[in-house]
Amino acid sequence: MKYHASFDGAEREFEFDRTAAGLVARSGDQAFQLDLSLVGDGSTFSLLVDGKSYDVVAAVDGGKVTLQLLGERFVVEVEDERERAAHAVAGNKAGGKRELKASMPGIVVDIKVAAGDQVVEGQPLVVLEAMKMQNPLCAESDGKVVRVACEQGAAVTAGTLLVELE
Amino acid sequence: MKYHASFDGAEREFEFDRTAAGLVARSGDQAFQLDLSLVGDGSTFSLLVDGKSYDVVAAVDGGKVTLQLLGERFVVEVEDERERAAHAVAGNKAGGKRELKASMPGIVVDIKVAAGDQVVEGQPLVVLEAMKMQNPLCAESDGKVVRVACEQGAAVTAGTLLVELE
Amino acid sequence: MPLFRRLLVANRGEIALRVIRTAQELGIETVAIYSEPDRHALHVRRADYAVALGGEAARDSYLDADKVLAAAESLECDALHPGYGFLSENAGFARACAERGIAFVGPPAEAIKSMGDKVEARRIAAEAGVPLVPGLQEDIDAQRLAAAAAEIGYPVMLKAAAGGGGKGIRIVNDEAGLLPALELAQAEARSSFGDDRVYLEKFVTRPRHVEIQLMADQHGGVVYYGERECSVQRRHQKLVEESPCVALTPELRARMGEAACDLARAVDYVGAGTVEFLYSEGEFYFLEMNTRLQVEHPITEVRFDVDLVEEQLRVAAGEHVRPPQTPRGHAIEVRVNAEDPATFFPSLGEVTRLSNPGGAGVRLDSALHVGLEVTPHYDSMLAKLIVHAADRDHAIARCERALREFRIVGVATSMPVALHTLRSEEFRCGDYDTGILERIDRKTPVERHDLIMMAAAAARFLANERAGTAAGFEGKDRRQEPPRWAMLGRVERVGRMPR
Amino acid sequence: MPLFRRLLVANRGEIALRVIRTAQELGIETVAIYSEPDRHALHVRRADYAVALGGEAARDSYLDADKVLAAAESLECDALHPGYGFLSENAGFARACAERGIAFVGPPAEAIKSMGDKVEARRIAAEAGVPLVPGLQEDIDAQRLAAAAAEIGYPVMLKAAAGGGGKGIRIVNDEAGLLPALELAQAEARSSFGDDRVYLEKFVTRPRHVEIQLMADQHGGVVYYGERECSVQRRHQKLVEESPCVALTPELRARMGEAACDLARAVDYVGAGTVEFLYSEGEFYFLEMNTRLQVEHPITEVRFDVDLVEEQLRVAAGEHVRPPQTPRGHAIEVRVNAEDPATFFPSLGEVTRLSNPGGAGVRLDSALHVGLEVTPHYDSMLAKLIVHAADRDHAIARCERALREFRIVGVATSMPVALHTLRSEEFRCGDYDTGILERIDRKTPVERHDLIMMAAAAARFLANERAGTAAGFEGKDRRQEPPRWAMLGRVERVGRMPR
Repeated sequence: MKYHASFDGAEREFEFDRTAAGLVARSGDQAFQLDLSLVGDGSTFSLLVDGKSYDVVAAVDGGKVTLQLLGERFVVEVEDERERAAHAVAGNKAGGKRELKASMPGIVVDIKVAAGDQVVEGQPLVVLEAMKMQNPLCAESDGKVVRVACEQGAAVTAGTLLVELE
Repeated sequence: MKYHASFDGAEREFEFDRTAAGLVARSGDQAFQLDLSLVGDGSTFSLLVDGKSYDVVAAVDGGKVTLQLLGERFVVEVEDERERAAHAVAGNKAGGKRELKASMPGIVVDIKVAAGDQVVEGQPLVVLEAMKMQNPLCAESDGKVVRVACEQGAAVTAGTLLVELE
Repeated sequence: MPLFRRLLVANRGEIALRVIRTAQELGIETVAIYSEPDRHALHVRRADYAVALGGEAARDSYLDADKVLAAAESLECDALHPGYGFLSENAGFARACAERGIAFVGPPAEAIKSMGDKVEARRIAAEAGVPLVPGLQEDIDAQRLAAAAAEIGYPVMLKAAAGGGGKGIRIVNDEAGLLPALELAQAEARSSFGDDRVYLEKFVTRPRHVEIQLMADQHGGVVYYGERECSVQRRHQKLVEESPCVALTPELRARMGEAACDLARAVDYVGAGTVEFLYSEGEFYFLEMNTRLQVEHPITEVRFDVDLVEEQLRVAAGEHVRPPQTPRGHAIEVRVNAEDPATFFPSLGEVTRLSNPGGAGVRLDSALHVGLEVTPHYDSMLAKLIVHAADRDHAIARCERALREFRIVGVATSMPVALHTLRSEEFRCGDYDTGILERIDRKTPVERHDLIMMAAAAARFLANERAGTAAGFEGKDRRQEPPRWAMLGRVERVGRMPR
Repeated sequence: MPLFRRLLVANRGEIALRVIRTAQELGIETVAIYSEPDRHALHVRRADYAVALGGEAARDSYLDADKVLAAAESLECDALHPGYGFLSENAGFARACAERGIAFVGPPAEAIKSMGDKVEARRIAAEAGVPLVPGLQEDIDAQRLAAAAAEIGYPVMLKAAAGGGGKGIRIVNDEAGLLPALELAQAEARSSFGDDRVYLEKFVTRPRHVEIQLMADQHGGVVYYGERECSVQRRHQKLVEESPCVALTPELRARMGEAACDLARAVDYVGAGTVEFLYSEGEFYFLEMNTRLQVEHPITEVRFDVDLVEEQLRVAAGEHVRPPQTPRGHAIEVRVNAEDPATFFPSLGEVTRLSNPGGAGVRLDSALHVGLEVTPHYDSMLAKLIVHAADRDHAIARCERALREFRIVGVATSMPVALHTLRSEEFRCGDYDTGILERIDRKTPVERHDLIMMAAAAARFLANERAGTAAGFEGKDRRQEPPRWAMLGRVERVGRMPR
């Protein structure tokens, strides 16, 4: 099984082989000698790559892998061959409407756009207050506001539709 | 359901009632107002008794409850009504042969008795070495050695029969 | 004889636990209070007594003075520690405690009130001879403004009196720009706030946030325990603090410390307090006084070998302050907040695994436990990591090491941001200011990409192996454990064969 | 420039992690070695590199000098830290390191050899003027014996030269008993050991075990860091250590320290070493010298604000010793062993939950992690809890507090024994000796019975509620979680609704 990983604009494909000499990871024309072992706590594994040691905490949620590694946190998309094939087909059908949803429970303290506005990627659309902090929610790409689905002062739960875009 | 607890020679019976005012524990003519709540880690519960707070780690293995409480460790036998009734019947049938088994994996470094010996409670029968320590295994009650089932120098696993008594 | 018989700890989270620990060590009984979501919280489980307040939001629980006072009275507490936040700087609450004969472990109500009013605080500070940011607050006209600006020296700032949060501020670099800027600032202030009053203040370049920790007793004694540097901030939220501040000379430190003590004496202060200063280019200016224990107090404790909560309790019980010991080494604190380190959004969820840092020079003040639900009701701070070492370089290295060891699974945390700060050249060289966090490069270096993606692919590979029945299966499948283990934790196996 | 480029840590468990931590803080790359059961061990996961040794038992892994040296050479290590135990006091191994150009972080082979031979060590100590337990070792006859006993003072002991472990010892209270006892002792020694040689030694009443920590450099410099009191022992296994020792005066402490340094100089010692003494009634007597880091070294570190592993690395790299700082406060260490606190049997199993102690003045040196399998292959020590406070009373209270906080689920530990010790009147007053553990009452007070039994009954009540579908169900049933969580830990939920 091949795994296709993408992170921060970079992409790699990995294939793992358990051989008599141990586990080998191949990526392009590179090969790494691995020793991979789950710790009994169920969320940590020890990774030895050509003798270098890494203590990895991983949470796998479908194709999204969240890592804790070297004190940092990385979210990496990883698809296996089958998922990649399935997504390639589905991807061609996508496009059109997009939605801004509340990424956390909170109170809508400011709405910065109205229906019909043109917005650019990164532009703040709604400000949500949670845990004493004001959190601007921004457009993920350029587009046009179709509908504002929330009111100022409203308490919303995570996942509530706030703004429809196209 | 009533629970019969015994510890260190003492015995108590407890009955728990969930009422509108909360949980009440009754023992003899005493009643305690309890607030009992499992922590999400699955092994700890918070116990409030008439406002006093206790942080309890408990492991329940059948009728044996091992507690960590106030920095100490207590092993308490707790039977519910049904178990108590069942054991009362079974108890009448007990008696006869007894066995000394290895309580841990280790090496038999000394055998202190031979077949036919009379032994008294607490008398060391076999010495087992484990983790650099010599651990004497003692008779649980007075009796007579029927058979020594192990050899000096033998490596044994936990549960291996060492001495048969009657 | 303990200092008090029974102490109500009017707070939650790490600071409640912090206070409980010292109180118990001093033989003082502790009473926790808790809101509904906090039934399992560590401060409830570790206190000797616990009283339910009901309610979820802070205003229905920890901020409800009547409920808190009722709890203190019902358990006959003779003292109350407010921690920080919540009711800690509420003068009325301090007075209510005193009226009920409960020793409030904090300053007298009058001192809280004086320092809580920012205008009043500035006035008292000025009278006490504490330096303020030079400026002209009143009777602004063009001539007076020009004279004042010339005296202060450019650049200067024009600020809207009714403003706040950075709005209505104009920076002026020379005299030619002054009058045009005044007109614009007044117009802006009028349209923004309906109030065209503006004032002049020196533009403090590259300011550092430096604060003095002091302790005062009921007999007029005041001591201070050096300073803390708190310039690593995001939206006025401190993230990394250190002590000492590398910018101070012993002479400056002494002047700041004396100024802080003078201010405390001016308001008949009692207890622990912190005087915050802006520091820039050899000068310091009074910002405000916090009339309570500060979140970052432990970096002072580890350097001075002092337990500030113990000192608080001692002076609350009428004892004299004790002279601080000579400080040793360098200390750093990292606040661990439940937030996504990339977006800074709050991260909610349940803590499912926890692996604490340890070893030499590492202290963890935390109320984290497996099973903790991080909810939006309260502050997002989960823990404070404090390190202490012989010098600053070693403290930085130790802090990095401890951050790598500290693993929290279930919620994202701000720890990676702290790590980036510690690794930045600006922080390492020590010449930084309150803008440092915005300047730090937090991009992942390209040479790490291979490792990161391989580790992620390996995680999916392992998960797939684990899910299937493939050969080469590693680790143990918890789902196949005998159900009796699942009852209430695993039984301790004494002397059985390890599986 | 770091002191070394790459350090092989030739050990496992907490001490391997201890060394790795300091090395990383000093910018030295670390290499772990591991046996088969230790594949997941923290020292493997935290080191920069890891090399498999294969084997399970110590002799097939950590004690196999050839394997360890091969690992060091394969990764081109320029230094090796042996920790304690295993190969740390093996003179041949130290020599083999030196021959390969690997700096052995410990004394020269000759010093290890001299101090490892107990007869030779006594001889060198006597020559160096270090007090020994007074006695008569050679040329025993009735007359010489009587003269020697009179000089030493009664009571005295007659010991079989070939004896050990307390066998063949007779105590004599006065001169009248001496000759009859000699005859009996000789007869006993002959029948027990086939060797009738006996020797005379002073009977040291109520002995305390007190030891001096020293550090020596390659240039003849030797410093010492006060003493540690290690009298809380069971079968010569230390359980609770403290520093300072309450029995010593400053004058005695200085004499012991100087004696220890004299011994170090006599064998051209380099590195960290500990000289153990018996102390009784104002006198101290040389026992032995341990030529390595001691398990209990952290209580010295927290008082002297020193990192002894750093100092070891410095002197191994050729630096001079640095003068110790003035010690502060009081420190206590508790060893946490995997053993049943009632029977002292080893407790094996898997650590399934862990809750670490924290807060002010608490240090944990441990290689514990959830999922750790405690096996019979190695030492049973799981962790060391170290506390530091301003004075002894506060340190005892802090240690009790931390012991209550520290929760290990899956294996039984010796922590309750330490807690009983700390609570005992004998320990609290400070007037104790090496017999203290046998005298301590570890019975559960009757007034606790109700609480203990109620908590146990409540645990079964909760387990029953949880197992059934009864109303009033509390807590969450992990078995009903969606299976995807179970894959590799729970997903961090950023900004989702808490359940």
